[in-house]
Amino acid sequence: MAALSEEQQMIKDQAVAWVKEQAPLTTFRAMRDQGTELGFFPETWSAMTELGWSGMLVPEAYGGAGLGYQTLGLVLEQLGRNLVPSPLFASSVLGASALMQFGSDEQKQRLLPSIADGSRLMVVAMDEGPRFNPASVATRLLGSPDSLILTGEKCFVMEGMAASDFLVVALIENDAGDPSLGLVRVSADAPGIHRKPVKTMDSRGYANVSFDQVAVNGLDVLIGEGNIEKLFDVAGVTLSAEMLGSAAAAFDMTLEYLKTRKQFGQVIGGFQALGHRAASLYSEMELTRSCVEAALAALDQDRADVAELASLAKGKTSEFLHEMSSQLIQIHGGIGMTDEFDAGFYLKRARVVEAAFGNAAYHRDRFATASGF
Amino acid sequence: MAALSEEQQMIKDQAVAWVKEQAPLTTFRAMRDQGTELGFFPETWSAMTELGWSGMLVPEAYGGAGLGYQTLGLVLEQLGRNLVPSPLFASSVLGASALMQFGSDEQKQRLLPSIADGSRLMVVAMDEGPRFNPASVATRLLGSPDSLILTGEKCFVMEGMAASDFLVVALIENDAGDPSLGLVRVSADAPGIHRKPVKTMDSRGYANVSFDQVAVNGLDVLIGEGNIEKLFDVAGVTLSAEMLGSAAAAFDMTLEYLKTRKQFGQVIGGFQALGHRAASLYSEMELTRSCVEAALAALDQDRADVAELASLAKGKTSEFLHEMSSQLIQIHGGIGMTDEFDAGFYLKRARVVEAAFGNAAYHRDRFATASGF
Amino acid sequence: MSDLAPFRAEVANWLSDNFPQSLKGQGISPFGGVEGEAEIDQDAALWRDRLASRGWGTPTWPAELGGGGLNHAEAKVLSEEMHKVGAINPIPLLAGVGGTMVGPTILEYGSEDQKRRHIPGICSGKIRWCLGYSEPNAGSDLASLATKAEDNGDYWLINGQKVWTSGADISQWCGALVRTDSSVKKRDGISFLMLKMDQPGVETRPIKLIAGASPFCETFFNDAKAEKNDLLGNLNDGWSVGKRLLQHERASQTGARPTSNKVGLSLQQLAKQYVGEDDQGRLSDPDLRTRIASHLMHTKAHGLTVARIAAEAKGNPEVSAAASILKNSATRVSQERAELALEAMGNQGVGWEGDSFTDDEIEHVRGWLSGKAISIYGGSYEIQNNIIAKNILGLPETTQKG
Amino acid sequence: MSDLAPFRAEVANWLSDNFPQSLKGQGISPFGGVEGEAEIDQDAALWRDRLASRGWGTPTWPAELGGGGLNHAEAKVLSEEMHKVGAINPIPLLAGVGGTMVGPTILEYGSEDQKRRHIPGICSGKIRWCLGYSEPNAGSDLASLATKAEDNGDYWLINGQKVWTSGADISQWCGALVRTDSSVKKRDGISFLMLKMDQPGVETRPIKLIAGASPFCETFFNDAKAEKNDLLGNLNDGWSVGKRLLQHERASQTGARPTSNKVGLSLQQLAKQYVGEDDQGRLSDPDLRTRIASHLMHTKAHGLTVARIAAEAKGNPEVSAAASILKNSATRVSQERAELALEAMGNQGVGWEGDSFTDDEIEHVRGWLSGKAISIYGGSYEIQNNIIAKNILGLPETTQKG
Repeated sequence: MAALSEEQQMIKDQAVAWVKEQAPLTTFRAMRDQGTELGFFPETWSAMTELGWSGMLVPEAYGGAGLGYQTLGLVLEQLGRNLVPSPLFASSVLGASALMQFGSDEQKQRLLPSIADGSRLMVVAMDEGPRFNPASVATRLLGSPDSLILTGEKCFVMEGMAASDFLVVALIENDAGDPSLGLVRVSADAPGIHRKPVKTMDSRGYANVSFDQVAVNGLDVLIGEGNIEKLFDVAGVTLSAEMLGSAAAAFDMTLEYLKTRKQFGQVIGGFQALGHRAASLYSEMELTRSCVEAALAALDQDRADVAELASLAKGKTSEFLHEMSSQLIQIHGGIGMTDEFDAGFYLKRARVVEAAFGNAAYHRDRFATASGF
Repeated sequence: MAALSEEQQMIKDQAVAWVKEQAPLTTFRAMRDQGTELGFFPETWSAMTELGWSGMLVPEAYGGAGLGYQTLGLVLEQLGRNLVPSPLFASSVLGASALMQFGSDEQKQRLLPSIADGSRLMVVAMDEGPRFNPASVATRLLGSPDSLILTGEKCFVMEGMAASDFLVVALIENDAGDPSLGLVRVSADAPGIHRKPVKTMDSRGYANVSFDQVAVNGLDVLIGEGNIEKLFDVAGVTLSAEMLGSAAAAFDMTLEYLKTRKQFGQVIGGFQALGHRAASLYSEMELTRSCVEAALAALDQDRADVAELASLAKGKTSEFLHEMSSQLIQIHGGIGMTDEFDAGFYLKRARVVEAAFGNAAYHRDRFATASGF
Repeated sequence: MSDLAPFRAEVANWLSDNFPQSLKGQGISPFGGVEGEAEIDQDAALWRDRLASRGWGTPTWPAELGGGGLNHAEAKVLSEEMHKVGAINPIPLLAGVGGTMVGPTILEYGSEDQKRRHIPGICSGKIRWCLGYSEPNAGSDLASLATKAEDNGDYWLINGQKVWTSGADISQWCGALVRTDSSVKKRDGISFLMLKMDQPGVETRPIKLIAGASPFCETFFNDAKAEKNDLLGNLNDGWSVGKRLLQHERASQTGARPTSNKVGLSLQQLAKQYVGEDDQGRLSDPDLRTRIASHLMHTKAHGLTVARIAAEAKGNPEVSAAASILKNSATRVSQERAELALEAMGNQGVGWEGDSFTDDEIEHVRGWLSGKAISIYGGSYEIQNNIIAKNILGLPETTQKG
Repeated sequence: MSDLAPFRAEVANWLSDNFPQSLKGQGISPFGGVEGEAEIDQDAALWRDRLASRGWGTPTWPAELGGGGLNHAEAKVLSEEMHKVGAINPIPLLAGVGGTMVGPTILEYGSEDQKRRHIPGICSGKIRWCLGYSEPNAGSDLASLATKAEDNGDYWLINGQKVWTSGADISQWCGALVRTDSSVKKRDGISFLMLKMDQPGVETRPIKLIAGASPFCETFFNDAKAEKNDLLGNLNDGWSVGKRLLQHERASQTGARPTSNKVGLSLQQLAKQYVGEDDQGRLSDPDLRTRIASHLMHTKAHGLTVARIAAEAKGNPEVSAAASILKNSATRVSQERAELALEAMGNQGVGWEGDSFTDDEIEHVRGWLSGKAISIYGGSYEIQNNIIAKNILGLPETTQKG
């Protein structure tokens, strides 16, 4: 980023220090070994809310700090470095953004303050199949204004077990009877909602959630004016910031190993084939960083090219983290294959976030369409 | 190839010796510098016909040697090594194959012997646009059986300036009036035919040819039973054999340079990044060779998987020659950029043959379709 | 070529009399394979012993040592007939690296005494071997190994640590590279020793991998002993012996293996299942379709190359310099396939456990993870490229500076 | 930030008075550029002299030496206003490497006398410079150069051969790296000399390249002479001077250049023209579409990175270690684009000359061919990777064994 403001620098320094001291990979490993259903330690989340991160995006008028996506990105990148699990992304980034984008003032007043203080975990439920496909939503809100019923199945809902509220992407009929995509808030413990944990290789918390004739209050229907794609752009860009952090940590581990591991009488980084590979990876990382930073800035500035930059950022980070996590293992050799070493965590996490909100191929297609061909 | 027969070994040895002694790159360079419209030296062609190469494919009953595609491939590979220009491919391979596949016995009797002795240059005219697209043919043969008229425009016809006859791919109406693709033979000097040389970067002979109300004898219409795609499979596979030869020569030049050029006090092949690149290129060459040999064998055996193997061979050689010719320049550095050195000839030739009869992307698509997805 | 029909009939007859129908199509699981299941049910033991009694578990090995004494053509017939009736040869699975690597090397380098003592056990399927090669500080640079064997007059005394000893915890014997002279150049002071695993000085500890449990162990030697007559090849010539053995390994790895026995769908079928197809039957994701096509073309090219190199060797399964090319190519086939399958499966391709995923889906993920080792073990991708550059292309060695 | 509006108005006024309308949109051809056209028509000469009289051809250089004395913000305004009226700055084109590389290096390393003697000529656009760096046996290993300069008391006597001296045949001066001490380590015996090209001891011979005619020459020095006071920097410190100069070169190459000025279509427009589109406006070849998308994403990423690194340097155009990253990335952008355009054009993308091809088509082919040099000159792709590995990542040097 060109130059950080004093406040941004402070937030970044704080995140660097906190992640290093309070959220080392040993914490993640302990969580994984315990096999908690939540996919994070509640203490971690408490600490993060105390640092004010849960309210970073929420406007001051609704109890947050109103700091914007670029500043948030600084924190997400640090969390990505140590693969810190928490509901920050699902609720305080995506849930909050959805409300800010689609909510009425009444809805914001009612819901944002508790998201900002971390007491409410507002989680967006989107996917209905194995691959990200926002054009294909079968979940529907039906009935008359005073008797609305939500029915559908959502899968792979991030932090779905921890959620207190779901924001469900559904087809909602307008007055003319034409369905369009909108969001419906329901309490996670409402009758008719069933959730089941999904055990993924990144050991985070996901759930498959079914909504079986769930009664919905008319006040909880969010229609807003925006295109729902824009919400997924927010998701893609902010997730990219986290992914960049993971990739950067994987690069640093690899570089360190290249400088210390000796074979054939010299450090292996002195073998030109490996040195050049490191140079290529570093160059690709620099290019990827530029895309992520530009996309975060575009979100803050609500620019017209958000969609293009979001696909660029998510596409590039997906590709780079994929390659970097594979090279992390390859260059570490046998030790990289052992569970005792941390490399596998990055590899496993990489494929999960790659698939979320559109993989590299999805975003190449979208970028091409945006470029008119 | 697993094991050459005695005859094959003899033909191969002869080709190796002839190409080395009689068709060095200096001959090609001289031809290029003179700017001959034909794109080859007639003496070269005479020598090749004396060696019997023009009749290799043609069955003995029609004056040829009836040796098959695998044996022919041994010669084509050697010709490819030194980029030897001649009408062998256009007439004795493609023209002859077209007649063998689509011709009636009368047509074979009348035309094959003169193709086999090299006196007739029978050239297939196929392309009508910049990209290979056999599904799109506008050239038509119209009229009644005793008054047939051919009309259309063909571009980029190989050896089009040297041709004595054209075999024109055209839509021909059957008795029911449905058009299907077939071949129409016309003499190159027939009234209504206009040809114009096309000056390409590989300095070979091509022509754009227009057929303006050309009268056609009913005996010269080839319908046959086969699918015309099979003719393009023959073209793709045999061209692949030649391309493999060009790529192998480019590899050998590169390896030689890696072993002799010194920088920083050692031969540059000792730099691991370049050594590994050479290892990858060599491995890819071995894989490509297997595909070419398998496809040639499939042609000889008229196997059911010819289409699949043809796309494999043309796709793989297109990719490999592309990469190999680029690396030929890159590894030679500045000297590779000079016209005085031969590397540029391979680079220029590579892109021309890559585009002919379907590039790598075309054959990936075709291979996928053949594999049912 | 001699007429193989009588032999074929003999094999068919014998199989019909001796192969227990209960094992038909059972795959390798009744034999434990490398997955560690030690029990062998009754029929499996019966089948193992019947096959071993003919020597057909190691069909081309000398009959007087317990092998089948067949030539390659006959061995091929045997394999075809067994395939026909759904019979699997359990001996190589039960013998660990004994059948694929140590045995062939003993047959080449061993004394008559060593052959008599070790080969029959391998042929019987009752003695499993493991290999002591890599060490924590000697991975790709294997010649740096530090595990030491001292000549104590009556026996060799061994001290040191090995890693990646596959199946060490269930093996009876180990073939180990050990340092027998520290005063000379690294490669010139290494010997190949054979030793018993069941002795007080040997301790094994399984290694958990990123894909979960694994057949690999760390193996510790603390005053472990080996007989004086269990040195394979000459003293301090273990580098040649061990390198030759690795060529057998590479040769056995050159065929691209399917990600798993249980995952029978072709990659394109699998992709269609998760991604869908358009009205012309093409995969709905054209970007992925292109990359799968490219992968399948490489796979086909790899298979054709394996066949071509075998044919060029005229059926003689010599290990050749081309093994490094095929190893890297097989690695690419296998790892690419796993990555493409995962990509196609989307969120269903990131499962670890639990009933939100099918067994096949989880098998894919685990196979993808363990497959990351293919480019590391048995000579890494980089080491194979070094070998190609040096041994095939004649370029200068780039690793030998120390 | 100071108010630039008055300066902007001044520039606009001056341009309206001084920029000949006949040159509007003429591109670089009236000025010859590197293509070798020596004639400059009257208006072009007039424009050159008017611009030089304000020093605005080299806007940030000191006014007392013939530059414009502007700060970077003002220079940006000047460039914007010139762009508005379609005016091109001919001075860097006319001065060859004088404006982009030699000049900035003289301003850093030169004595006051050297600045006074050389800078004004560059600012005037009347003195063109070339560079004598590479030699037949010193390409990537530049430090091996053998061209020798001997101190003859009154002058330097130069003997040897250079290659790839761009524009040597039309330049008045040359900046050359020469060996001044053969007894020390290669890099420690090199000096940077400036010498006149128009003298009996200098002979140039143009090099024809694979793309056709070229601006490059072989340059032979046979007892050529240089003034004693034309040594730039210290004796035997030419390696530092020359390296610094190359950083200026790299910095000037980091922006991805279009394949040609004449080829204005975007890659996706061009591809559509040749390949066609489906009913949803997508390129008809989905395989090519995917690769063009990937390329355009890389192109965008490259542009964003150039901007980011500039912003991080706070607008100060320092040459940074990132230059090697950007050089390789720009190379990829440029070479990939050329290859993709050729592929899209099919048979129309293989033309050499004649009216079967449009000028644009032939321009694409020639540009593609000359573009192969981008990864070779100015520090090859491999050398840039060496620099990144060593200078940015701190890995050991891999080339310095000799």
